[in-house]
Order: sequence, then structure tokens, then C-alpha cells
Amino acid sequence: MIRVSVDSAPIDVGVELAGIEESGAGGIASFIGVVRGDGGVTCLELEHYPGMTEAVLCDLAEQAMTRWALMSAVIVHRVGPMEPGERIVLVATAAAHRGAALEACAFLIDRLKTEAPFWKREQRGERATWVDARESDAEAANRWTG
Amino acid sequence: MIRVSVDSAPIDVGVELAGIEESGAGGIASFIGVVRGDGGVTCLELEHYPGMTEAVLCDLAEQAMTRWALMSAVIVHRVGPMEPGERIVLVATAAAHRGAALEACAFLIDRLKTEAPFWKREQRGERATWVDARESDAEAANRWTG
Amino acid sequence: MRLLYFAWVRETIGVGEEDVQPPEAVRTVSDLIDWLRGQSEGHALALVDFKRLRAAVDQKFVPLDSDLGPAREVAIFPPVTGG
Amino acid sequence: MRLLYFAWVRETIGVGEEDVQPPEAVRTVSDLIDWLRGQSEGHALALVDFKRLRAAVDQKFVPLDSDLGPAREVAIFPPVTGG
Repeated sequence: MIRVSVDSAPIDVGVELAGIEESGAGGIASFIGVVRGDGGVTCLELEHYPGMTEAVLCDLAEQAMTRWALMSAVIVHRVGPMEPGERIVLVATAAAHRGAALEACAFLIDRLKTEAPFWKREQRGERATWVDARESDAEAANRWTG
Repeated sequence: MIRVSVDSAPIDVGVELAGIEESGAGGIASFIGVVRGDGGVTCLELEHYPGMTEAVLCDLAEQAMTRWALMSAVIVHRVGPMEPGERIVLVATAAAHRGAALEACAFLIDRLKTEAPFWKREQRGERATWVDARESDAEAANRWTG
Repeated sequence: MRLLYFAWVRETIGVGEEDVQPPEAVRTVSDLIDWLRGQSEGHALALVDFKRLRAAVDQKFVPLDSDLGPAREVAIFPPVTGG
Repeated sequence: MRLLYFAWVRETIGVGEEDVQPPEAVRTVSDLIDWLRGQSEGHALALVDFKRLRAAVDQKFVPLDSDLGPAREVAIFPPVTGG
């Protein structure tokens, strides 16, 4: 089962994980990204490329399903404005054994960071700045190549 | 924040992850182990060594907190009888960045498998058999040494 | 040809999308960006530095030196920062 | 000295815990296991194979050749299978 969602509604972790548990897997790994409030950020806004985003996420989920023989892969990404403490992204993978689930989960979040067309803008009071891409993200994504 | 629990009550993932999200972390990684029904298993029973179990889990959580500079580490392990589809274990880690959270989560579940005094007995109808330890678990735990 | 802009590229140009008909000589994504720079001050400012730009043709990421081919939709944007 | 047994070691011996006073000559965990084998048929059967046994002294895992020292609680059990 693949589930990909890009939506402005808050992410309900309980519901998403309950859904993936029904796949009969022995192990479910997940990663949740949360808006950090450090550096005085009051609001984070996520812009994306509708249509392309969903296609990229589906393609990543399919790659993970095949490479790690997963039973399920779920990617839920929030867009629009959100506050510190709110969830930006949930990635979850289900497999017969834990090693596959954990690796596939790391693969999905690493590759999402460099391949999915999202852009973050941080608001600090009245001032808004677009977040720069990080070199460390490119390195993390590269370790899955080949 | 460290939270360790060994209990016969079902594991509530929503509650556990909501608790860990409050630590102000940017990333939360988790692993959930679920009772598999393959091979005709009708019931799984978990026995443990009260006192020692909690001490081992606390020690593992403390090691992970230090090694990956975590904000939180949670280990919740169920004991007693449970049915296929029910959760046996939840491990969750919170860190400023995803790499630390994901690695620490893998460390905790790998080491728990070989160091925490739990024993599984599988019931298939009337027949009960104690589960044998797996060589692959020892190998997975060893990769964190040194 | 439909153009889409995102993030600060969109903000600096002042529109999120527009339809353009570039001349025949515009063959690659870089050619297109070069040509767009002459369209307005906003375009010139947003598109000044190739190194800060990425592109997708018909919703697939491509290097900037790629041929446009029979592209219907070209998107120009900064490096992505999701997750 | 308090002894604890778990999993099939407990089932085969027939009790989960017992208090024993081994003779002076019992110095290591293996010595203790050897001595316990003579206590009952259940003990003999459960403890027949060192390779299938693990132990903890005062709630710390120890190799079977460890000295018991002033141990108050010794647990004998199969390799663990949690998670």
C-alpha cells in the first residue's frame, strides 16, 4: 500500500500509523519532522509545485517499496502556514523485519529533502526569509545512490 | 527526557509520540514492532525479568541520549499475552536533526533485542513454543559497538 | 509555453505563472532564462544567477543545459527545501 | 542465594525462583549450574547444555565463567528474544 498526501490540514500521526499497521507488517518505522521555533521563528510557510510534488513522492514511495520489499510506504507532507511545534512531514514504512523498515524510512526522508519541490519561508515577526538549501541534505541523499 | 515502560497494557502510539514531540525537537524517529500472525501464531506471550528489564532499558536510553545528543528517548515494551496485529514495542527518539534521531532509533531497537531480558513464547492453537534467539539480531546489535 | 515560478523566484518576478512564446533561437532551459531576463526588471533580478536556479520541464527536474524540446510547462525555482 | 529462572528454563525446572545454599566449592556461575543439575530431574534437564544458557548476577549479564562473588540474586535463562 502506498499513500501520498500533500495537504494544508494538520497531520494526524495516530491515524496514519494505524493505517499502516493494518498491512500485517512486523515492523513500522516512521519519521516526523516538526517546525522548530529556534532563532525566533514565529511561522513557517511551505510552498510546493502542485502535481509535480505528488508525482515525485509517489515515485520515491514506489522505489522504496521495491528496494526494501515493503508492505507499505506513507508520505504525508503539510503545506501552507504552520507554527513552531506543528508537524511538517510524516514518513512511515512497514516491512516484515525492522532493518528494511528503518532503512527505507531514512531513504524516503533523505530523498524527499532534495527531490520533492517544496520551499520553506520562515517568518520572524514581520520579516520573512526563504530558507536556503543545505549541502548536508545533498550528501544525505547521495548515500542512497548506486 | 527519558521514558521507559514495561507494562501489560496496550501501547498507545498517539500518546507516546505526542509526549516526545513536546521536547521541542525538529525530528522524531520511531519504530513499532507488531505481533505477526504468520505461521499460524494465535497468541504471543512475553515474559521478562522485572527490575533488570527496566534497568537495561534505562541504560540503553541514557547511552543513546549521550551518543546522539537526543532531546528525548522513549522505550515502551509490552509484556504478557497479546494477539497478532498488536504492538509489542515502541521506540522513539527526538533530536534537532533527522540523522541523529533515525540512527539512535535503530540503535535502541537493535540493542534492546539482544540486551533486554524478554522472552517470547508463541502459541499455535494448543501448542506453545519458546522463540529461539536469532543470529541476525546479534549481528545487528554488534554494528553499534566501538 | 507555460512558465511557472516558485518561492523567491515567483516573488521577485511578481507572478506565479505566465504564457510566453520565446523565439526559435531559445533551445535550452538556460537560453530561456537568458531570454526571460530581458522581459522585465523583476525577471532580470530573479534570474540573475544560474547557480541559484533549478528547473523542471513538464514536471521533471532537468539540468539547465537541457533542450526544451516540445515542452509545454517549464518551472523555474530555487533549490528545494522541503521535509 | 536467590535463584531466578525464566522462559523454558523456568518451565522445565518447574519453579520461577528458589533459595539455595551451594557448597563452598561453587565459585563461578558454571559451578553453580553444575551443582544445580544434581538437585532434581527438572534441573538436570533444563541445565544440560551450557550453550543454550545465559545468566545475570545481581541483575547484570555475566559470562558463565564469572565468579559469583557475594551474589545475592542469580538468574539463569535462555538467550533473550524481546522486541
